[in-house]
Amino acid sequence: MRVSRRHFLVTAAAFGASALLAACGGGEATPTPAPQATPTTAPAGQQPAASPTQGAAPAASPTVVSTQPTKTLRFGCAVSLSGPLAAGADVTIVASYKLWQRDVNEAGGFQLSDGRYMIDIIWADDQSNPEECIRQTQRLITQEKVDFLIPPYSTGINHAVAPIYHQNGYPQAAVATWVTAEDAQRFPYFFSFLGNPDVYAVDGIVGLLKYLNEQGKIGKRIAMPYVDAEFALDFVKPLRPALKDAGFDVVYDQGYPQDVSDLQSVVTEIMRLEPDAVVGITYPNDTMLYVPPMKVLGFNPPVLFLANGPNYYFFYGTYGDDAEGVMGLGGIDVRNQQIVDLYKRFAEFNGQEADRWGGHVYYMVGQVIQQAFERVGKVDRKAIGEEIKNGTFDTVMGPVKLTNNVFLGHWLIGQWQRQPDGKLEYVAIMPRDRAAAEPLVPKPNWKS
Amino acid sequence: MMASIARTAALPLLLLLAALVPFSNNDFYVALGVSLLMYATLATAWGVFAGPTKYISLATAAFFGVGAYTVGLFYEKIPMLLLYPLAAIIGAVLAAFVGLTTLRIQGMYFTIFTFGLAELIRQFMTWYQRNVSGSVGVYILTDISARQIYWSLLVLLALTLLGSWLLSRSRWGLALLMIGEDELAARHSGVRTTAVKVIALAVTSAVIAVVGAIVAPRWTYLDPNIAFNPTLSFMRAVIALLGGMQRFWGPLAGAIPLVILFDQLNARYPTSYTLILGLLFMVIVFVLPDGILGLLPKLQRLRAPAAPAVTPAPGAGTLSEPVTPAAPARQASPGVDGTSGVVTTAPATGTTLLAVRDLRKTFGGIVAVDGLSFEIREGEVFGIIGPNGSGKTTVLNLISGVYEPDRGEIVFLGRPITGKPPEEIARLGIARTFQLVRIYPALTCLDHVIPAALFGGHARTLMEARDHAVHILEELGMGAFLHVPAGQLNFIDQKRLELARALALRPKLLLLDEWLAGLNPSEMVIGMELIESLRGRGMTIVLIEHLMQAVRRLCDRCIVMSFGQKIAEGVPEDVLRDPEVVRVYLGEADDA
Amino acid sequence: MASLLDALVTGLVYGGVYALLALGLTLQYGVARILNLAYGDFLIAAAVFATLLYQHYQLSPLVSLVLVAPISFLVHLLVYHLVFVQLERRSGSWRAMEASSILLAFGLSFVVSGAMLAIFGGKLFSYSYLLVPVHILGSVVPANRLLAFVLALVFGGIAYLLLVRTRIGTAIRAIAVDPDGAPLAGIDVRRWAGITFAFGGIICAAGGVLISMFQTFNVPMGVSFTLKALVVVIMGGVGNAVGALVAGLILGVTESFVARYVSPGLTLAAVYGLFVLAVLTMRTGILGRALR
Amino acid sequence: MLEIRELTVHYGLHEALHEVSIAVAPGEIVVVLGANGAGKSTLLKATMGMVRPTRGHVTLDGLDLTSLIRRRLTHQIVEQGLVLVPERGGTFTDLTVQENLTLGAFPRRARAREAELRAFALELFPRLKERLHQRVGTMSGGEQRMVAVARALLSAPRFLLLDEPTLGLAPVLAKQLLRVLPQIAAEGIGILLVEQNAQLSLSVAQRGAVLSNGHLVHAASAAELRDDPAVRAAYLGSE
Repeated sequence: MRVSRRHFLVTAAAFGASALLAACGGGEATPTPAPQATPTTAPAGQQPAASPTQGAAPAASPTVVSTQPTKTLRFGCAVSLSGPLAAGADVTIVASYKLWQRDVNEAGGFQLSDGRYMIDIIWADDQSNPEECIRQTQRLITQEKVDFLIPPYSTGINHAVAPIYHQNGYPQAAVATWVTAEDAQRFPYFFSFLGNPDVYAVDGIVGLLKYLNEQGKIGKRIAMPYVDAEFALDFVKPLRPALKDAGFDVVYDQGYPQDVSDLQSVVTEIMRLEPDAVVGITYPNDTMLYVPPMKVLGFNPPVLFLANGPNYYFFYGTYGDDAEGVMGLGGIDVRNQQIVDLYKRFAEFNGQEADRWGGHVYYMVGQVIQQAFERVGKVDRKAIGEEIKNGTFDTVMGPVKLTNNVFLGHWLIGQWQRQPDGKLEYVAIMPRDRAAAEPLVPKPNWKS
Repeated sequence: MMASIARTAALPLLLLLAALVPFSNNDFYVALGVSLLMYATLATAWGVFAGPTKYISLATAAFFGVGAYTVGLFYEKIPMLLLYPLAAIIGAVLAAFVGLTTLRIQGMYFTIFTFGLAELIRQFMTWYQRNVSGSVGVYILTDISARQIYWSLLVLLALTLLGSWLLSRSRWGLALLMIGEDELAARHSGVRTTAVKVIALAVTSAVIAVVGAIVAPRWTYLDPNIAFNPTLSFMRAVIALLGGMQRFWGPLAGAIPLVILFDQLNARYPTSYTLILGLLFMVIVFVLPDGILGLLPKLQRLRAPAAPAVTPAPGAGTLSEPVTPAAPARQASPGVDGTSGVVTTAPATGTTLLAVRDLRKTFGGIVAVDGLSFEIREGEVFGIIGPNGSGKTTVLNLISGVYEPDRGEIVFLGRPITGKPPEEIARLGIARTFQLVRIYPALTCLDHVIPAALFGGHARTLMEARDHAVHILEELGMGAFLHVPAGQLNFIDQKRLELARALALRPKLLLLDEWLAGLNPSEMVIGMELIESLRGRGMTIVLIEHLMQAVRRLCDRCIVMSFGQKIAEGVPEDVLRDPEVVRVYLGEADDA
Repeated sequence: MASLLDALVTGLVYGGVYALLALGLTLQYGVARILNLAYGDFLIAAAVFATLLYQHYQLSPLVSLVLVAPISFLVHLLVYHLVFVQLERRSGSWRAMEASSILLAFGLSFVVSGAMLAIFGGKLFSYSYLLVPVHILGSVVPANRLLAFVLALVFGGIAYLLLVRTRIGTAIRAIAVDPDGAPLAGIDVRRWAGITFAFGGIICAAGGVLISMFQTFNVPMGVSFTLKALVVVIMGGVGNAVGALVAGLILGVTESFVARYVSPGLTLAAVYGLFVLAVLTMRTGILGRALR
Repeated sequence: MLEIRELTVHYGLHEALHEVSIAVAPGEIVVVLGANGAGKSTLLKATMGMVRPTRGHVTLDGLDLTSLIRRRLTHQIVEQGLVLVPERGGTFTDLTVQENLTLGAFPRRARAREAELRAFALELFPRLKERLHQRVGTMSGGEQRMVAVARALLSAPRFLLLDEPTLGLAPVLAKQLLRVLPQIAAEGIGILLVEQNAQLSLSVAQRGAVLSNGHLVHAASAAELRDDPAVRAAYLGSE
């Protein structure tokens, strides 16, 4: 007994430490990379499009929870409520769909052919782990028998569950992932409403730099630090040649680890190179690490673009007026009253401001789903998938239609700019034809 | 007997039942089964190594990730069936490398170290992959179904369990247990601890890598955060621990209820899941400190027959009935029994068995042994005496290979053994006991002696070693305690057990480090008679003692040490009269 | 040359965070003998506290620092007596409880982070305070990082002086050496180990408040802070305040040099590599096990 | 007067100590003999509240310590003046001799006499004087034992409990150590000594007792015990 306890100690110690590992390994939220190869995941002999559910009941009627006039449609969502991906999932999927659920229910729910249906969402935590998500998704399908699924967060997990969605005949209307042409071919109802990285890199970033260069506002020297994550590398791959083709000179091209804790050394090196534009391909965590050393060292490049990070409201919340002129992905059209209202509602409902890249997109997907349901009139997931694939929907972003399972009508780049009310807002500046404002270049000096 | 048959049959039956799950046609059960099997296999593999050795590795994620990446990088070029062995080999090679560099670190340091190592591998892999291929993620697009993965895992689990079961009955299992209980004592029993540990780690890591390889296609997409997810290292440790790590059934007993519990909790309370889990966990620690199987102490170890109730051992000195030493040991006449492992050469031939020349050893500036030389002749009992801290035990540790001398030479049977590791020296025929008894309270007497018989290189099979061990224990009068856990023995019997373990090596030289210390006078008589009987059979013995009556009675010659140096040498009567010895060691007239 | 000095100075200052992180844990683990796996979660709790006060009441984190220290002290004292002492009572000895205490601390970590997760979810917290350049030896560093560095030195100094120069400090070190033997010297182990644990809690909370000034964080990140601290603690020698300080600063300098002269992509690999190397070569940490 | 009355200790179902009663007067040395496992250490540990007795009482100069013992408040028992030097222990190996002595005077009641007791202890063990700044862990076994006894003395004990102080010591050191005991007793400190070395310990003690399987089977003056044939056979060796 005595000895076994002593040894147990070591064991326990170890185990305890392992516990720590639970969350730490993951790194940051991963909203993306693009697939390449294509064999199908469906078991041989099973028709890709045919799903057990559909086969059995092509027009399965919605779950009727009570005999009272209110009927309920059950949505399931297995998403990262804990673990490293929780930060990203929380402010986007969780917050947006909760708002959407409330709005829909307050407006009387979905109008299907046999009446109105309230929306219920059954949440599950995938703990930022694909295996867990697969199991939770399968539980939602077979045990909870949900009517529809809301896809999870991150490229990795979305791709892990794609075969499950597909085999069970559930359309996967995802946002936080890329969907390639191969994906779309293999999984006909796997959609991405986020766009694709080439468009952001080439039309967005390079387009903006060319535009500014043509106006004579910046020179040709570009510094491109990036975070070692698949999401960032998906941008870097098309960006590097595109910058070269456009005649830009990439003077700094280095990656750093995801869980880096400071960037003063990187910023010092970039400052020494005196670039005209700093184009950081970043995640939220490291985005936040650029401003302090830049401010402290007094380094204020004419263009400061940090990919994924400035779009979060807490960037403004943290740096206040210093955020002015900082660019990143996404952006909103402040002239569009619907969107402005949406963001206001979001903040009131969730007690926090929405992400200025994805906030309206998740809500828009909700609208797309509702319209697809209502057009089909019943829970026929194949028909709904078909409708999402081909239909055109009227949303907060205007008319929405997918191209090869991908929505491309995004605002690509936003910039914190001062609004008439004196506050800053993250306004869309790219693409130029749909932009809400002129880019503010050179970036104003750091305050104080 | 029935119970044992039931236990033996239970597992194959369970596995068979498990194999039928996919026919339920409920994908959720398959998914739950995959999680269950995955964790059960990982926990079992982990338990095979960590259970007996207590080396808690957190590098699971690294091996798992390596296995997964093997599939991710090569599945288009190499047939799937070849990938599993490939993953196993890569995992094993990596583990062997890790083992060779790290296994000398113990306890918490090893644990945190393996964590650091896993992180290092992840960081480096990420950086390398980005520089080589420009991306860190990999798509794995195969047509392997969940059911196939389920069955593959089931087969792997069955193999792992079978391996674990076979191992626990083999010499390797014994060696691992000994390493966990007391690594140094294991080495002195001739166990090549480094090789055993490295191989065990490599094999279990290979299993982990194969789990990674099997599961990878299920995830379709891999990036370092997924493949090297540290949660995995942690989960399987939790499962094995809560199940009861040192028991064969522990990992299974942990995996089945816990995976289901986690799943149900998650399903019911997705937002307060972590909180509830934490509270539950704290309650479990308070209520079930020894794991789930701690509830069933009788299932403790399948391998060992249940220990008989503690019987007060004979030889416990009580006043009412003064003890007469147990007879059998002393009466076994030398050489009568041909199967006896004890060397039976004629006493004191006078040839040099061990020579120590100009030995010196310092510990950070403190000179423990300085310029020491002496020779031990075959068949004699040689005493080393001296004040505490004079370097006696250091000498023993130098001879038995615990330390390497800074200078000087040790020659055994004409061959230099300086700097050889303890296990090699033990195999050459030098056995020892320890100043403070080093036994494994949970293991039976037989389990203590069998490995020495096995690893000393004399017994070829477990049965042979067992017979030999039984024989020696009986000779030492411990025949009644073969299956008694050593922790239940009284002190003199623990000492006897240590001696039996040393003798099982069939040593040519026996080193006894204060073997008589702590015995009361009547026990000491038994002890001294035992030593005399060994000498009677021609065993050469080195004795470190403080008890002058023992030195006088037993030793043919002795040396006296003071501050690391030899200050006297000769027959005990002369040496103990030496004024210098009296001054530094005995103090006044010896009346002890 | 100038850039070499710059790398050194910024590395040292940024290493202050590592040192501060590790100081509290090394006291709790090395001296109070509790491997507090909930360390990072308590740290996050303090950070959230400071952030909310700053965001809602514009309360300076320096004020929060003063507020949070006694609160954290009390909370840790309470946790110690309500959880760990009960376990010791049941186990019968401090040595026997060590194993279970780690499991318990692990559960506690889940409870603390789970409670925060239920309230705040995974959302990110961030604000910026004291982001003012300070010039030292030709290098420029932000004042908030410098504050963390100075605080690490101050706490490290206090811990060192208390432990080595006072009778109670000696008693606390005796508890670290032999908790079961300490009562024989008339030392009330529960009381003093509890106070040491709670003192570690103060440092933990201070670390949380400081980190909140310059780092974006969320609830699930607690574990990674625990782990980072643990790596530094092991490197510096368990229970060794000065060792934790030195190891923390060394890691900071390593990161800074690797980022500047090798590749920023290898900074963390270098940190873990250094750790692995340190453990392999010096099994008792840079300055050894003892509390000197 | 230290009075132990009918002390009984169980480890699980096993009875380690059965209704043992012993009294020690100030300035008296009492030795307890017995085989390994007879319950000698258990007796001392139970008296200090390090293990919880099932039954029995301990009083110190009329003050009942039983409730402190049952709550295992060892440090408060030390504060009352009952001090134990455990087997092979009693020092903090990572600390210096000086620090160990300082800790000896940790109990509040000992602080007033710290300087006096320190001088007394160093007088008894002059060897420690030269080694005040050495780490105890680096010292030899005999020196460590001296530190342990010296440390206990600095706690200003009224009664000192010693658990096998000579275990593993060279004869010269064992004698040195035990011969210090009468000097300590001369200061009015009562000593309860547990020993394996019967001959040596009976030579310094006034009274002795014999424990066997947890039972006190003999109690007599030291001289009587030395002459008792049964004791001789079991504990004094046959030489």
